[in-house]
Amino acid sequence: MERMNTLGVKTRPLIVSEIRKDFPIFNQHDGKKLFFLDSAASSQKPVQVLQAMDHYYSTTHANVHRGVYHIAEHATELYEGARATIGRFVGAPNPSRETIFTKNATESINLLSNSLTRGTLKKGDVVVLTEMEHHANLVPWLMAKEQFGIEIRYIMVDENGYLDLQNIDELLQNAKILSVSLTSNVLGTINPIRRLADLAHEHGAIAIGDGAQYVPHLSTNVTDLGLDFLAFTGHKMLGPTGIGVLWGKSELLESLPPFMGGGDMITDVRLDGFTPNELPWKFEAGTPPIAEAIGLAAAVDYLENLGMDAIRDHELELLSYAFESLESNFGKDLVIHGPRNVNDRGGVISFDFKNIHPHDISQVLDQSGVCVRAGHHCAKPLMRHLGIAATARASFHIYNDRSDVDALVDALAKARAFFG
Amino acid sequence: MERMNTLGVKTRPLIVSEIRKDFPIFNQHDGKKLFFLDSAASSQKPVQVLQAMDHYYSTTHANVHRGVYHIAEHATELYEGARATIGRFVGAPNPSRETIFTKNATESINLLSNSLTRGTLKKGDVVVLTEMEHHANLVPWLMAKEQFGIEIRYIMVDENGYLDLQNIDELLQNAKILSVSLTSNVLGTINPIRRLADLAHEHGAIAIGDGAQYVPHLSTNVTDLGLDFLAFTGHKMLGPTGIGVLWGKSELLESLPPFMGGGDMITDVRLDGFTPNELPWKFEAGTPPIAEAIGLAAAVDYLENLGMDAIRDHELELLSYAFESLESNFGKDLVIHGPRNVNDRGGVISFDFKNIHPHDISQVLDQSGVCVRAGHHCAKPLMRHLGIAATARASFHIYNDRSDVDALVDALAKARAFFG
Amino acid sequence: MPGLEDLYREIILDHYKNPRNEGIFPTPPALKAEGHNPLCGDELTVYLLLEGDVIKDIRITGQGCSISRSSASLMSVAVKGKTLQEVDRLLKIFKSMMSISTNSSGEAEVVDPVEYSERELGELIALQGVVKFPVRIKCATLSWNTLVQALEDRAS
Amino acid sequence: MPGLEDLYREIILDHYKNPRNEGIFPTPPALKAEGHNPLCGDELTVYLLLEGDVIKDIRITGQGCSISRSSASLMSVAVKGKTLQEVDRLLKIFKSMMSISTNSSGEAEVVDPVEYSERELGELIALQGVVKFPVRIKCATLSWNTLVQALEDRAS
Ligand SMILES: Cc1ncc(COP(=O)(O)O)c(C=O)c1O
Ligand SMILES: Cc1ncc(COP(=O)(O)O)c(C=O)c1O
Repeated sequence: MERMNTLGVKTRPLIVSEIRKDFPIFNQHDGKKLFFLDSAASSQKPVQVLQAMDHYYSTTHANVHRGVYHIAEHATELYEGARATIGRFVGAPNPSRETIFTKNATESINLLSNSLTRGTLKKGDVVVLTEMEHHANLVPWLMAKEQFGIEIRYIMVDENGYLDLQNIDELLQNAKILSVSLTSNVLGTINPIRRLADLAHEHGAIAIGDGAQYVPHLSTNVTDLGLDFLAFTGHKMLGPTGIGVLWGKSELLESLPPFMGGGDMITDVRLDGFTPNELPWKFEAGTPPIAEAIGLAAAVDYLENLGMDAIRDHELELLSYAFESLESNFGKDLVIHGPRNVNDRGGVISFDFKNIHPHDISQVLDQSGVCVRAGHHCAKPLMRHLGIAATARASFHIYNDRSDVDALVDALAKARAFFG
Repeated sequence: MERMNTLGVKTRPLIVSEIRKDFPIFNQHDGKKLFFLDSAASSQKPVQVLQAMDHYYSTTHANVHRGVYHIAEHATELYEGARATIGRFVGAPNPSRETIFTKNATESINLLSNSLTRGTLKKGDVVVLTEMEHHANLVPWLMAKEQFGIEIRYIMVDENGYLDLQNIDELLQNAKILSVSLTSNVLGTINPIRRLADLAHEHGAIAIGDGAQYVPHLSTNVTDLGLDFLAFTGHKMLGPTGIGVLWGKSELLESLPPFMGGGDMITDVRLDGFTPNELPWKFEAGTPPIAEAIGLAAAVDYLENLGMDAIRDHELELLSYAFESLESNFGKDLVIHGPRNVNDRGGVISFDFKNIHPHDISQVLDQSGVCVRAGHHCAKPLMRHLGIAATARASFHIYNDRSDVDALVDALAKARAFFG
Repeated sequence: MPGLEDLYREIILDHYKNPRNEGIFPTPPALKAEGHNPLCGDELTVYLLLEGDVIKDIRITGQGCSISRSSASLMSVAVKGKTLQEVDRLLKIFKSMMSISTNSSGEAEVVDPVEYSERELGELIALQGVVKFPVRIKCATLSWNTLVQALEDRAS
Repeated sequence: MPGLEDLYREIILDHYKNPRNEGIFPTPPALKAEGHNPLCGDELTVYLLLEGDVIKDIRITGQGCSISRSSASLMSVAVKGKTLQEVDRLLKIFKSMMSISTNSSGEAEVVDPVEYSERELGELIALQGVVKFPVRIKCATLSWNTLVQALEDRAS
């Protein structure tokens, strides 16, 4: 069975009941169903990913890059093969050189803020961010500001949860860097990244994308998006913890000084200095997350096998269903933050519910096996903008279907009865 | 059966045949025995470690620290519990506050070089290292030198592979930091860390230990060692890749500025600045290596169950056997680097063999299933000191026994016949 | 898994819906301290009117979940009119009740176990069930920590 | 798993034990370039004496494993007396022979496959087996890359 997605591309619909069989966490035999609606914080892992790592550890583990013996050689091939797979997944023109493994998206952005500031920026140079950024795309720049005196400007968020681009040309005046999330982890807003990147380039600025919430859910091509750098993280895209990715244009990566120093990132070390290695190793100091890279490549295979367009279609369908269902059940008692048009959103729904504190919502929902996140979602400036301290947030991935939304609605009804 | 170790402590000898059953890589059914003598590069993993991670992913995975629902709460408990276990393993007085998870030992040292230089050091301040350091404990300081103009001095290595401490007081004059490996990954030398740390303190300097090759093999107590900071890495101590550790004294950690910025390491973020979090989270930006911490805690349990003193006894016994066996078989054809006294060594044997290039040695050995490392072992300055470009290196862990040494000797004899 | 009724006792819901001693006092004469829970964004401000070593009156404002709000309200009732010594004893008892081997953040907040009778705790005992929900302990202790801070600021 | 004899052909061992064209030339008139393999520490220096566009003579010094030393020796024999065009053709053929889909470092060194006859390769064909040991490819290509560097330095 095929259907057309919004782009007119045929996709095979996800069969969630089959998908859930691949995820051990949904097959625990304690008799309680798990309604996991917190994939924006971290996704669950299919058995294929766990097996890829176990198989690696059980047959081939050795440190990479320096061994002549066959398991070390094979480990290196698997690690570098994972790099190529993951680079290709985001459309990297030169996946083997431009894909850098870090420990999470946060390190990817710190690498950039550190290397770019030391390598390119001077006191007073301007970095443009947005009010809806995750702390991962705020604090590294605030630290660079403290240390080097750069100036930070913010694109504000309008009342519908979109970026307010009225004064964008003014903001980009003399900017050296624009760094923006592709999808907001709170509002769900999918930002017009191509347009922003083009504008940045017109002003001579570098365009950085925080793809932590985008890459796991939508087909990604760094060239089409017009980006110079893209950061994302393994654990939100069915991969293991302990691994993140930075993709960057070769010319730019080549021009930057290294971030951390140590083994593998050098070609020579003397008592008085060192010579950095070639790309991508220049940015990978010490023993890398080998098993994690292999696990993430297995996750990418899993996602590609389902098809990123099919995944997007599935999430759009769920989003629409959730919007309708929440509205018809709770009307004005429940306020969803962010764009009304689901096509402008990732699979993330942050909401306020009847003055019930998000902690209490989450607690009551947990009693019904419904997992939602409650808090500031590492976006305190955005929270201030919204005038609240916290929200509850439900988010989807491939293993969710309407039954999760129904469970959410039922549990919310219980919470209302309890605190009402 | 018990025996006395050098300290007069009774230890239970390791039963290697039983231990090997726990390591899937030694139980592959391709009919070839694996003689893995490269644990100094990275150790193999017991099934207990793999199962701890799989069990976590299969039952409890969720992002830590922010979730109210029960699996997130349980994930947080497991993660923080792992921290306490690992901190206690190295004798941290306050394991829950002083144990910081990084991605590897290299990041741990970069964290220090970065935060200490920004926080404490000024141009011209002196950092004392040694000529035998791994690049992980050289390049971060060389980078700090480039950026901040600190001065680096080196303790030299004498002809027997020991640190030359004759001019140590001179070297420590005005020093702010001393950073030294506890065990050399090339020479095997176990350095007199307590004495060095005391001397550093007398001169008002901070004492940092690189325990990457020590913690996996010897009972470690940071207080007894007199250290202010200790860096080590998971994958060399039966743990997974993707995790490293930094232990530090609370007062010092508190006085340092954070290294990377992002989620979890803050208590507040505003558009114009941020407030760092308390210890240990202040130094953990973004989603941490959750499963990896849990895996490393399982590895620590495994090691403690065998007993670190028993492990040390086992390695000493193997070292002695290897020294004798290599000598009696190859005489002057084979030159072992580092101390002659096995009591001063970790389970690492670097050697030159009859002018046969280490690459060729490793290649021929691989044909017999014997895995040794060949190269500069990320210690180029030491290699220059030794006047060679590379060595072959055999190293031990708990799953090795005399049969590994015998296989090494047999394979070396073959190499000699081949290239002789 | 412990049930909701362990956490949300009737007294708690009552104090949540009808918080006692809500409001502010001008400073001076009142002592004031702000507390916040960085993980969830909860914020509380505590105002104290001292007379000698007696807490003559107390006001609390802020935003937070049912546990942090009701705990603040319960605390305000419990400490009003008490001497600082009595408050100190209550604090120790409360912390002792809230202490578990590892709390959710794994903090080894060393709390000396204190012997106490239920009578001493009064209505505060309604918060006992929070211990079964480690993440929420910080919610319950926020107001007490803020109170301590207000008193400490005065001391210095 | 490929066997040792795939790698260590007799010709290779011969060139390893008796390297041809070992030594140095004064510079100038000789061109000179240093190459090294950072992963294993191998170092080579290549000296070239050109006459017009012919490599009149060549010397090589350095340290390295049997593969890198014998490859250098084999190269020196192969290029001596050849025109730069002929050398360029040999280089392309050699690189093509050494190319595999991913080498051990995963570098996507894009090498255009070249059609060639075994006759063109001559003794160099002894290095064919190296392809089965991806880690060693860098050893075999080090001398060729250093040669290219020497010629490029001249061009600039
Ligand atoms: C002495 C020493 N220090 C530091 C390291 C770095 O460890 P990692 O690569 O895990 O960061 C190593 C291992 O390679 C080592 O042997
Ligand atoms: C938009 C966004 N950016 C960055 C991050 C940071 O990812 P990580 O914690 O894996 O570094 C997250 C997730 O927490 C996120 O949602």
